[in-house]
Amino acid sequence: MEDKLKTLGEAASLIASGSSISIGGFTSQRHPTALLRKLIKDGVRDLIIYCHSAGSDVDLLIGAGSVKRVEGAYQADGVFTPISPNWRRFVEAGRIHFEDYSNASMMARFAAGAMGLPFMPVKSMLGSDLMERWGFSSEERKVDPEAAPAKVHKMECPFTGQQLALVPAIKTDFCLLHVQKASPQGLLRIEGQEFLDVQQAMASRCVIATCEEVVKDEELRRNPELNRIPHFAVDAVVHLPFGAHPHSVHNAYDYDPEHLMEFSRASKDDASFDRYLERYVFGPDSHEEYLELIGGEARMRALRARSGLGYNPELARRGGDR
Amino acid sequence: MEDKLKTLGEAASLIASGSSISIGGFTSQRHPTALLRKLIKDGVRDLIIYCHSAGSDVDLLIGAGSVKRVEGAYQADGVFTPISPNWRRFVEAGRIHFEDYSNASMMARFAAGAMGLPFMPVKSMLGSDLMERWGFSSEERKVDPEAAPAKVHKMECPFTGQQLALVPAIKTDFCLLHVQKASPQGLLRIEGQEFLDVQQAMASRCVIATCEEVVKDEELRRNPELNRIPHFAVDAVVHLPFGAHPHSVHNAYDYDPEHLMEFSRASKDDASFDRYLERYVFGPDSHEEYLELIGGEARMRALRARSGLGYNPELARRGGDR
Amino acid sequence: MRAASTTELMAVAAAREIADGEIVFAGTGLPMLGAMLAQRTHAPNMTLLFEAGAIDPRMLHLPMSVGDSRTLVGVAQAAGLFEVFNYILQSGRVEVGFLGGAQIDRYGNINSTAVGDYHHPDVRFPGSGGSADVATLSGRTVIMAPHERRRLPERVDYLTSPGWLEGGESRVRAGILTGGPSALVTTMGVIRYREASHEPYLDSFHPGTTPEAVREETGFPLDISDSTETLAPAPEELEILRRVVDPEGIFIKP
Amino acid sequence: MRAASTTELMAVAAAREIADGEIVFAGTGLPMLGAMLAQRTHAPNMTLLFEAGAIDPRMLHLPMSVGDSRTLVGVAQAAGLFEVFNYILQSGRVEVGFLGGAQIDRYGNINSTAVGDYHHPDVRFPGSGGSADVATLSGRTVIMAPHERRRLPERVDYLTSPGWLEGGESRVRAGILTGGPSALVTTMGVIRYREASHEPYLDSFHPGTTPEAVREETGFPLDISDSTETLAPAPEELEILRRVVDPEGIFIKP
Repeated sequence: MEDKLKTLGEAASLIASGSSISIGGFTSQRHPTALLRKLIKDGVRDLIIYCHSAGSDVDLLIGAGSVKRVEGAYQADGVFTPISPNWRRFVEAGRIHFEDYSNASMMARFAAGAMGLPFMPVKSMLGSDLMERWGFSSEERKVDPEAAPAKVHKMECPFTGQQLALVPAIKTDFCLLHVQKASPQGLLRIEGQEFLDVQQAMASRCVIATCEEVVKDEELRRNPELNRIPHFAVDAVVHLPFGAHPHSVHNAYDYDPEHLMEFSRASKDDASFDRYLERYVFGPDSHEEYLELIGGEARMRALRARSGLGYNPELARRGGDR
Repeated sequence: MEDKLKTLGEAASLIASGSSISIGGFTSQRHPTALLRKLIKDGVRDLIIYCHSAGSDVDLLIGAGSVKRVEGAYQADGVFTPISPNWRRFVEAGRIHFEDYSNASMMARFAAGAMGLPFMPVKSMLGSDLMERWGFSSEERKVDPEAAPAKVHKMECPFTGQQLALVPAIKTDFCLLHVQKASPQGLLRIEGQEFLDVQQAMASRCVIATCEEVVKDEELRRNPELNRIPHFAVDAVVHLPFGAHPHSVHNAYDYDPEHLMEFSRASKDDASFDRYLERYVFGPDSHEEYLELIGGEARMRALRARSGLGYNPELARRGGDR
Repeated sequence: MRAASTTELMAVAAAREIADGEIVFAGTGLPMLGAMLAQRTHAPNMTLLFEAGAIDPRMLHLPMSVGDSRTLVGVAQAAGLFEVFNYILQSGRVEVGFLGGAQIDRYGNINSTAVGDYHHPDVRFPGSGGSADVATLSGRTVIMAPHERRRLPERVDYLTSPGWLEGGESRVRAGILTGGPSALVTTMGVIRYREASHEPYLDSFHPGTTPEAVREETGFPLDISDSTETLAPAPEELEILRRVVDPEGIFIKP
Repeated sequence: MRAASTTELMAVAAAREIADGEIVFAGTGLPMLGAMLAQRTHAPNMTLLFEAGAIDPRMLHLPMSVGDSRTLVGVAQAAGLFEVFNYILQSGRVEVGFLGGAQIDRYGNINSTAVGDYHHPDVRFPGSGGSADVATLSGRTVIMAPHERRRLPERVDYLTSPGWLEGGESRVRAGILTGGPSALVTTMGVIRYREASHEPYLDSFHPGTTPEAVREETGFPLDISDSTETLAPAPEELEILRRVVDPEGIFIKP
């Protein structure tokens, strides 16, 4: 079987400006953040992003001016940043296009894409402005080949008469994941919550996975109940320990409260966010240099998960108060 | 948390004649066969069965005269019985009601029930007589509260214009499973293929699981990625080693070719199948007596799976030729 | 023992909305405090769910968000959004859902999206997340919010998560066949909704305020005639909240 | 070395329908022999799928059915019907699907349901199983069947699994946007279908028969003008089939 191991640079170079992408993980967890930094550094722009509960993964791309449009449900880093600051700033200033769904309806859209269906029915959205207020008009949709022809259709069930919302499938050019374990052939194992990674991957034409650990294919195949995404759905694997920093990876390391708060503070305006990008994205020449910059071995040790818990119970988490 | 451990008799007594049920497993694998024998012995009749690829689980119930109706996709025990013999005999003689779907459309019907949706769209069934020929007419459906109001609806996708089949959700009174491990509280672990057990369970109002092994809840919770059905969806757990015999249980034991061929031969007419029932269903006073009858320790040893393979590579499988 | 802070009062009030044995869907923040407290007091058999994939955890440390690894301690299943939303929430198994929001209106409709025009908002919030789904599909919902007049308007600017919509039968008419808000727990009191009309009324006001003060800070008409003072947290509840649920002071400031 | 039996010939012909690297959906019986042979000869990088949940096994022993534990040896994922049908088959990832059937008609439509009236059949078969799904959703299908006139009628009694329907564009008109039968491998030869008309023609006849004899045993018009003799199995292919794929003689009688 084909070896799909790539360097970070090789993997990032697959993604052209204007691509549609989805990003694995959930708020502050298990995002392929090192890969996103590389995309920004490489000047990738005009990304169309499909997400559910995003955090400072998408917010980093927004702040870097790499995003044209977001279709999603949520932008926040939990207690660290209850509203993703670049998201808020860019939407309020009219600097990106956006369309709002709920998490369950975005889940259904990705699931439809993964399942080869043009839509999924959901009971959510009824009675809500999610149904009534569209991010893009029917006219805008007509000239945008990437947009679904309608945000949602209301339907009466032909069996029961009950009302349902039909939401259009998502099929992205790329799905970018960070997982605990991958084989060189692309078989992926996820520990802890899957979030929506499986459906996002199966709804994408090209899947790129960064991972904490590269494990032999035969080794992963010894526990096939634990594997989540088949090798033939994955196009590139990048070995990138701590590749999700400042986000957490279950069983590997915790989120970095200091860095997340620094990110949040830096996002107050373009000038200060440019300084953040200069320091953390454009400054380091490699992922290894980035890890040195954020505190190297000592910081990584401080974040490392305790075995049997999956996170670090000793972590100083009240970064917001410092 | 509530202890849901029950005896086989207590669990079987929950199920009244006329109930709708689905049965876990696939052709000759992981059926709760001991529980089915108990239902027959207890005189449960007029069952409405929803299945996908059933084998001699459903065929046992059919041969015993316990089944009123089957909605499903397939009735065979693989190479042992390429057509389930009682199924064939009863259908040809007009002795049961039936309606045909494909496996994927039955999967979609169970998934819809599990997901709280009234239907699921599928791309299967188009152009096929599965779409055109109904087991029960619209008139029969009107007077049968258990039947969906239509077998299928054809639909044009409001987003893409493509044609789809909408299949009605299934919600059963009971789902009967056999799994490798269960906690007394009802948390279930499945090893090997899940088949459709998860969706069948979540599409049921009452789930009864027989299991090879009862494991402490805390123990199962140590590997939460491997658990498949949550405790709150399960109503009764029965500790019943070899409870799937003559069917296989991955990592526990293989199918029993001799018994499956005996079943097949016995199914040629009512009289010979009555003798089979007399011997294996009505004869033994308990599951333990049944196990003695089929050969006791020696037979169980011969079927036992080899660790690391999940089945017995030494099994004499050409039962059909003997 | 130090008297209860408003945050603590709200967490205790939230916990009391949970009956033992119930299946509970909780979002980030105060609902987690309430759920963890309930699990450690009167509701040891409740089942907690987080949309990111944790099913029935026995948490040792307060999570910073619903996706936090801390939600996986002792969990029955580590699953994902697909399983939680489909097989548990949409299938109707969730008995009570806890929600927050930037604006809550007269009929318990929630705005977590934007204040001002949707396309060019004055303030943009994170968006629904699972809020619209939980509000639509739970057996009942409990909403938690700071009590400020501008946050409790007659009508939300953007209706993210359906409450009783325009009151009366309007929720059912919109096709939502179950659920609806049962309580709005604020920094000043607990608001509930009349049976058929779904008009809000003040059920209790927190110690230190008055029914009139609550009505004054509310942007919609509020019937205060049936209100009594909120039952103060018991010392054990406060003790568990401070020492066990949030000893790190993530939400509860010492 | 003993000459190839008809079963062996068919298994080898099936194997040759698989190109290296393809994703292959196989049902119980001969297709498994063909797939296991292909994996051990010219297609080591093929991916095999079974609807019961086994994704990409490296089987050591021939399974008795697609649900057999033997399909789990060395497997990439042990999943279920939901994952295989939705995420792999319906999403369009399967390149070739192998099917059997009781009747196969002129346009490669399959009947696995009933001969005679649907409600009161003369002979009842097991039903579709995944056949209708694989026939509808694979990139192409290979059908395997005994060659008997009554089994190859002009039109199937019950159309379980769509082939080219009534030929021409009828499959696309029925809403099936991809796939269709590419070959019908029988005990007498290999039938294929013309490009636009989808009319059947004899591509090859097995050693020991003639094109005319094949046409004689076929219940629909069969163009035999382009036929050549089926390439005999190579000794290595037979060796692997007998010694490695089916040494127990489950399908291949010694």
